[in-house]
Amino acid sequence: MQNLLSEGLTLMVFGMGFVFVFLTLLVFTTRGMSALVTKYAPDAAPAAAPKPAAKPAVAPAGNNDELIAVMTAAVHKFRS
Amino acid sequence: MQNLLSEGLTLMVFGMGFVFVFLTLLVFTTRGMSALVTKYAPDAAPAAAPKPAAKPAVAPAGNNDELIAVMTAAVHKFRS
Amino acid sequence: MQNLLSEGLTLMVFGMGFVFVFLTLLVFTTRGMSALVTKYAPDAAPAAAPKPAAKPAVAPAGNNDELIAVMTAAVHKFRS
Amino acid sequence: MDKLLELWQASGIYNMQFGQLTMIIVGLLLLFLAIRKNFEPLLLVPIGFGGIMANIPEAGLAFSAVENAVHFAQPEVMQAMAKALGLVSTDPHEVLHAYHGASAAAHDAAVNVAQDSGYNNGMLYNFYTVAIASGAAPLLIFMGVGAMTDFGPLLANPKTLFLGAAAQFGIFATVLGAVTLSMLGIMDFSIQDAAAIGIIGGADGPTAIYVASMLAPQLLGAIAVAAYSYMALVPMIQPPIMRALTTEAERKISMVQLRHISKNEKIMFPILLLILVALLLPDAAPLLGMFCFGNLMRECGVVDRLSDTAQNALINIVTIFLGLSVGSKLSADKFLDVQTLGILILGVVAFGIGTACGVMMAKFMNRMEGGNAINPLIGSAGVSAVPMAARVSNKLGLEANPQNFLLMHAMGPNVAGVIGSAVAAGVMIKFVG
Amino acid sequence: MDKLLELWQASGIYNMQFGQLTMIIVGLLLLFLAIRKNFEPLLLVPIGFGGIMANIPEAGLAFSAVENAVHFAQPEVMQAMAKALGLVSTDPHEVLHAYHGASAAAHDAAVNVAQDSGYNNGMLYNFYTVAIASGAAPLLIFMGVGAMTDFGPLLANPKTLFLGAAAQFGIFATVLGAVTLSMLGIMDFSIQDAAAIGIIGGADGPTAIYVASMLAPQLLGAIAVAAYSYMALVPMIQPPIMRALTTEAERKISMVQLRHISKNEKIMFPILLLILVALLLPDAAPLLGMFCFGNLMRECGVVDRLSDTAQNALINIVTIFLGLSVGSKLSADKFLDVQTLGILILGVVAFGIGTACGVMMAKFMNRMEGGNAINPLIGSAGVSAVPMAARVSNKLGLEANPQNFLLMHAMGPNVAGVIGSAVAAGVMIKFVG
Amino acid sequence: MDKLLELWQASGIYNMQFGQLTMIIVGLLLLFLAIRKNFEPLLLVPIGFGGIMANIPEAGLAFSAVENAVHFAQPEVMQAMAKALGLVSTDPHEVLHAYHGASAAAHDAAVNVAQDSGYNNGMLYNFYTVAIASGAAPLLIFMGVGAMTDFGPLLANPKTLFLGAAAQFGIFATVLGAVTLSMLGIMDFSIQDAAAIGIIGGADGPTAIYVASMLAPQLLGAIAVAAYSYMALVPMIQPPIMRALTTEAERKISMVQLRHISKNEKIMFPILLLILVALLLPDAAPLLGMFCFGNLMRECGVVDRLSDTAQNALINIVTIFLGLSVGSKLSADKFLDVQTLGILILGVVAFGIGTACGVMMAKFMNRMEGGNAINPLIGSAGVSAVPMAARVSNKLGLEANPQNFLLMHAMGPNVAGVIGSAVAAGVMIKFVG
Ligand code: NA
Ligand code: NA
Ligand code: NA
Repeated sequence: MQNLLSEGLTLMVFGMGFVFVFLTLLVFTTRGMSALVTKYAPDAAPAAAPKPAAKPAVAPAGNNDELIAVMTAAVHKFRS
Repeated sequence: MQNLLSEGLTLMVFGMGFVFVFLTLLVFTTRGMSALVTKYAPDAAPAAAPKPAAKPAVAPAGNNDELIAVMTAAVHKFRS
Repeated sequence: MQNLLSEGLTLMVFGMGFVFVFLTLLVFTTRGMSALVTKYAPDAAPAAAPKPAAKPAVAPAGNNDELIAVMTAAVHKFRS
Repeated sequence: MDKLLELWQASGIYNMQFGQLTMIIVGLLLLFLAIRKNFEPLLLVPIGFGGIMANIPEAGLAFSAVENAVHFAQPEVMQAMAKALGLVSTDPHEVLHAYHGASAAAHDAAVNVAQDSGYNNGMLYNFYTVAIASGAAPLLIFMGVGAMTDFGPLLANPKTLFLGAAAQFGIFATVLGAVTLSMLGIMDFSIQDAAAIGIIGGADGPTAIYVASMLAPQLLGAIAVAAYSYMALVPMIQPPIMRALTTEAERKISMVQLRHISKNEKIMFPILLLILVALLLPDAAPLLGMFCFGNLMRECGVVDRLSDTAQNALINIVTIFLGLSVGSKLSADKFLDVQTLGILILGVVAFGIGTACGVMMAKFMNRMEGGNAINPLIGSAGVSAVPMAARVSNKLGLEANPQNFLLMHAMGPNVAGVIGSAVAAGVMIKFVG
Repeated sequence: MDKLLELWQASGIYNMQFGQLTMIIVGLLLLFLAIRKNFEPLLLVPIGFGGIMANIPEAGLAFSAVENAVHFAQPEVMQAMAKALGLVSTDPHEVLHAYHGASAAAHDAAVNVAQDSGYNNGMLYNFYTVAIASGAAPLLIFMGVGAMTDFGPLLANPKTLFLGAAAQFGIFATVLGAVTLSMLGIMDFSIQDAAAIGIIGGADGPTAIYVASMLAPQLLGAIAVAAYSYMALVPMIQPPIMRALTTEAERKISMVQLRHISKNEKIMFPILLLILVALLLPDAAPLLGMFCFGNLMRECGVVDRLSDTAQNALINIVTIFLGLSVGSKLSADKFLDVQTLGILILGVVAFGIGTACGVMMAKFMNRMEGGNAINPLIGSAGVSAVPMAARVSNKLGLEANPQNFLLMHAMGPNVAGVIGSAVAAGVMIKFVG
Repeated sequence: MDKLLELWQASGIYNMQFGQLTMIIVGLLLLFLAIRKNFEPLLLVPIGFGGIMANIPEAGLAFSAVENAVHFAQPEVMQAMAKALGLVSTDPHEVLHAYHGASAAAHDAAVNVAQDSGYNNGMLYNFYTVAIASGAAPLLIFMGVGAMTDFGPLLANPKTLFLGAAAQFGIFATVLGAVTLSMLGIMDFSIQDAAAIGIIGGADGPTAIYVASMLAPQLLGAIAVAAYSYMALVPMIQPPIMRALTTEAERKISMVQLRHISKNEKIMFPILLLILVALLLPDAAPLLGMFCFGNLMRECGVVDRLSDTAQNALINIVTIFLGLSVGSKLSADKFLDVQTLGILILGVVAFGIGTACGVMMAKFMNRMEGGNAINPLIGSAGVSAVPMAARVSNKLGLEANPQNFLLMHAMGPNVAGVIGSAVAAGVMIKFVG
C-alpha cells in the first residue's frame, strides 16, 4: 500500500516534470523556428505560388462558406 | 410437415398479435406523452434557448439549402 | 537465371500482346455500341424522363456548384 | 504458346458456365430496371453491378478463401483441407459441404490451409462479411433513415399507427403461404426461410436484409431483389387493390388539417419508442434502437452535424457497400432456383395482402368510430415503402377529389409501417432465430 | 399459450434488473443534460443513447458472444465452455471470470464454443472493438481536432505554453488523490486506475478515452462521462476559482495585440512538435502524431479536401461510433459502484486544481518578468476544454474591463493544454501502461 | 532516479538508429516536395507523415504485435514465441524470420503469445492491414477515380485507345530492365518484384499500390513513392522526349472538333468494359470492375448522391488511410537499400519509354491512315497520370500553334492509359501472382 502511494508520488513528480521540460523545450524551439522562418522563409512569394497550382478538385468548404457569406450579403443589400 | 404448418400458424397469430399490442401501446403512450409535453413543456422558451447555444461548427445542410433557395429566388427576381 | 530473363520476356510479349488485343477489341466494340446506341437509343426522350423522377434527396454537388456559379455571376453583375 | 493456352484457359469465355452467364444477364436487367425504369436505383444499381461482378468466371470475387481453394481443387490442397475438416474424402464437393457445416475451430483450420496455399477472400466476400454478416450495414442504413424521418404526421394523428399494424398482416400471411407451399411439396422452405420471405411484405429494404441475413442468408440475394423491386412497383401494385376495396365516396373523404407538433414532442417520441422496445421486445432493439437514435439526432437540434452526416456521407457509403454485398449473393446456384420464383410470387402476394389489410383497417376504424375521419386510401401507405406508398395514396385521393391532399395524412401510416415491420422482424427473430 | 409465456419471459419487463433500470435512467439523464442543458451534446447524446441500449434486458447489445452464451447458461454450452477454458466448474460466474482472464488461445477457444452454440457479439460490443479497443476512434478524433485547431495565438506568444503545462498539475494531483483514497481504504483504485482517473483533469475527451481504454477499460464509461460532463461545466467550475485567486486590478490587465503569424510558421509548427515527440516521448506518438497530422493537413494548403473531410464527414462518423461505444461501457455492475462516485469527485477536484495552477502560473510569470504582460485570467484556459475555457477567460475579462478582449490571448494556453495533457498521457502510458 | 533513467532510455534520442533518422529526413523531404513543390500532395503529404511516424524509435507504430514483442525481446517471451513457431533457438532475429515465413496456424500462435505478453499492433500496422493488405483502399480509390472520369473524349475518338495501349510498353520494358539488372547481378529482383516495379510505368497510383501489395509488399513503400513522384514530374520528364520525337510541323497539327457523346453511350461504356473484362481477363476484374462501377454511378444519373460520396467523402477518407499505410512501409531496412535506387532509376526509364511509345504510336497511326488526323503530342498522354499528362500535351501544342487546344483530345489517350495499365496489372497478377 505504501508502495501505491510512492508510485503515485513518483508519477506526479516525473509526470509534471516531464510536461514542463517538454513544453519548455517547445517554447524555445518554437521561438527559434519562428525566427528562422521569418528570416529565411517569409510568406510572400513561396506561399502564394503553390496555392493556385493545387487543383481544387472540389470546392473546399471554406471557400464555399465564404462565397455564401458574400452572396448573402449581396442578397441582403439587394433586398433592402 | 404438419409441424411446419403449425409453426407458421403460431408465428402468424403471435406475430400479428404482438404487432397490434405493441402499436396499440404506442398509440396510448404517444397520446399521453403529447398531452404531458403540451401541458408541462410547451416549446416556447426552452426550445428557443438551446438552439443558439449549440455551436454550429459546420453550417448544417438544411440551413445551407434554405440559404441557396433564398438566394436563387433573389437572383431570379434580380434577373427579371 | 536464364530462366528469369525468359520469364521477363514472356511477360513482355504476352502482356503487351494482351493489352493490344484487349484495347483493340474495346475500340471495335465501343464503335459498335456507339453506332447501336445512336441508332436505336438516342438520348432525347428516354434520358429526360427518368431524371425528374429520381428523388434528389440531397442536392447533388454538381448542381450545387452550378447554382453557386450562376449566383456568383449574378452577384458580380449586381455589384457592377 | 503454353502461356497463350494458359491465358485462354483462364479467360472468362473459356470458363463461363451457363448459370454465370444467366446471372450476368440478370444483373444487366437489374441495372436496366434501376437506370431506365427508376426501380430504387440507389440500391439496385449497386446490387445489379455487384451481381455481375460476383459471376465473373474464375475471378472468385464473391468466394471466401476456402471456396476459392476448393474451386481450383489442387490435390495437395484438398488433402490438407480434408484433414483440417476431419474428412476422409478429398472430393471438392464433400470438402465444401463439410466447410459450410464446420464448427468454428474446424472452419478456422480450413481457412488456415487455404491461406497457406495462397488463396484469398474475394473482394465482395470481404464486403459482405464486414457490411452484412456483422449486421452493421442494415442497422446504419436504418439509423440514417431514422435521421431522415419526420414523425410529425404520426404524432398529429397517432391512431394511424393501427393502419401500420394492419398492413403487417401481409408479412404473416406470406409466412403461412410459404409453409403451405412447403407442405404441398411444391417448394422446400424451412420456417426460417418462410419468415425471411414474409418480411418482403414489410416493404422495407434494410429490415428485409437484416432479417434474411440472420434467418436465411442463402436466400438473401433473391429476397433483397424482390423487396426492392416490389417497393419500386408499389405505384403499379397498389392502385387496383385500393380502387377495388373503396367506393368513390370513400375516396373523396377529406381529412382535417393536422395539428402542429411541438419540437419537444418530436424529441420525446424516439425515446418513448425505444423504452417500449426495451420493455417489450428486446429482439427488435438493434433495428428500432438505431432507428430511434437517428431520429433523436435529427430532432434534438443540438447535434445537427452528426444528423447531417448520418443522412448523407455515412448512409451513402454504407449503401454502396450494402448494395455490392447483396449483389455478391446473386450466385447462380442460389438464385436460379425454383425457390426464387416462389419468393417472387410470395413477395407480390405479401404486398397485395398488406395493402388490402391497411385499407380495410381504415374502413373498419371509420365504422367503429361511426364517422368519416379517415380516408381509406391512406391505409395502403401502412405497408411502408416510404415515401412511395404515401404518394400513391395522395395520387388516388386527388383523382377522386382534386382538392384532397392526402400526402401528409398518409405519411403517418407510412412511417408507422416502418415501426410495424421492425416489430414483426423482432418477433420472428425471437421465435425462429 | 407456451409461446405467449415465452414472449413474456423474454420481455424486458420480466427480466429488468434494478441495475439496468437505474442505468437506463442514467442514460435518460445524460440525454437531458445534453439536449436541454447543452452538455457537450455531440458526445453525450450518443453516449447516453448507447447507455440505454446497452442496458436493454436480454438484448445483450454490449456483450460479446461468450458473455451472451454465459448469460443464457445452457448446461451443455457451459460444459463446452468450461472445457475450452480449462475449468472443472461449469458455474456461469466462474466461466465468465476465467474468460476475462484467459490467454489469447483459450479466449479464441471460448469464442469458438459460443459461435458453435449460435451466440453472437452484440452490436455495441462490435462497435467498441472496432472503434475503441483498437485505439482508432480517439486517434481519428484527435486528427480531426488537429485539423480544426489554429495554433496562431500560441505561436504569437509561445510562453503561454507554460500556462498549459501548469494546468496539467490537476491531472497528477488527482492521481495522488486517487491513490490516497485507496491507501485510506475508502476506494480500491490501482495505480493504472488512478492514472486513468487523473486524465479527466486534462479536460480533453479523446485523450481521456484513449488513456482509459489502455489503462482501465472497466472504468471507461464513468471516466468518459465525467470528462465530458465537467468540460460542459467549465463555465460554472472555473469562475469562482479564478475570482478567488485574482485581484480586480489583475483582471483588468490589457494584453498587447498578438503579432501576425506567417503561413510558413504554421506549417512548421506541427512538424516541429512531431519531431520533439519522436525524440523525447515515443509513447505520446500516436496521440500527438495524429494531432499534428491533422494540423499539417489544415495548414499546408495543398490538401484542403482531406482537411475538410477530417474536420467533417470523418470526425462525425467516428464521433457517432465513439459515443455509442462509450455508452456500451455504461453497465450497472461497473457504473453503479462507489468507484464512480470517487471518479466524479476526483474529476471535479482535478478541474479545480488545474484551473488554480494555471492562474497561479500566470501570476508567477508576471512576477518573474517584473511586468504585467499576462492577464492571469487566461491561465485557467490552460486546462484545455477548447474553446469553452478560453471563452470563460474572455467573459471574466470583459466583466472587469469592458474593452478587454482576452479570447485570442486565451486560445494560446487553451491549445497548449491539449498538447500538455497528451504529453501527460504519454508519460502515464510509459510508466504504468 | 531510476525512473529518470528509464524515461531517458525509452526516449527517441537514446534509441534513434541511423536508419530511422535517415528515414525521418526522407519523410521530411517528401513533405517538402508535396507542400512546396506540389508533388501529388494528396498522397505524398500522408505518405511522408506516415513515414516519419513509422520511424519514431520505440513507438513501433508500423509493427505488428509480434514484431513489437521481438523488438523488446524479453527472454520468457522469446521462449514462448519460439515454442509457438516450432523453433529451438530463441534468438530474436531467427524468431522474426520464422514468424514472417510461418504457416497461418503458427502465425496465429505467435500472435497469441505476443498478446498474452501485453504487446499490441501499432496504429499504422492496423491501418495497413485494413486498408492495403485487404486490397480495399486501392480499389475504393479506383472507384472514386471512375466516378470522376469522363469517358466522353475517348468515346468521341475510340482509336485513341491504341495510344493508351502503346504507352504501356513502358511497363513491360521496365520489367525486362529489372530482370536484366538481376541477371547481371547488380540487383536482386524476383520476377514478382520486376512486375511490381514495372507497373510504376503505368503512371497510376492505386494500380501500382494494388499490384505491389500483391506481388512485392516489401517494395511497396519505394514503389508508391516512385510512382507518385514521377507522376508529379511528368511536366519535366515528358516534354524533352516529346520534342525529340516530333517535328515542328507535326506539333502544329490541329485536330477536328470532337463529336458530342450521348448520355446513353456514356452509360453503356462502363458496362461494355466490364463485360469485356469478365470475358477476357478475370484477374483484372477487381480493379476495372470498381472503376467501371464508379463510372456507371457517375453517368447513370439516378444515383447522384452515391457518385458524389464516392468522389468526395469516401475517396478522401480512403486517401488518408492509404497514404498513412503506405508511409508505414517506409522502414529503413526496406527503403534504404540499393533496390530502392534501382526502383527509382527503372521508374523514370519506364515513364520515358511509355511516353516515347505513345508518341511513336500516334505517328504510326497517322502513317497507316495516310493522313494527319492525330497530333502526335497527344500520344504521350497515354501513360495516364491523369490529367497532368494531357495538360502537358496541351501546353506543347499551344507552344507550336497558339490556336491548337489539344486538352480534350489528349483526355482520350489519358483515360485509355488508365484502362491499359489496369489490364497490364491483370496480366501480371495472372502470370506471376
Ligand atoms: Na413496413
Ligand atoms: Na488539457
Ligand atoms: Na497507365
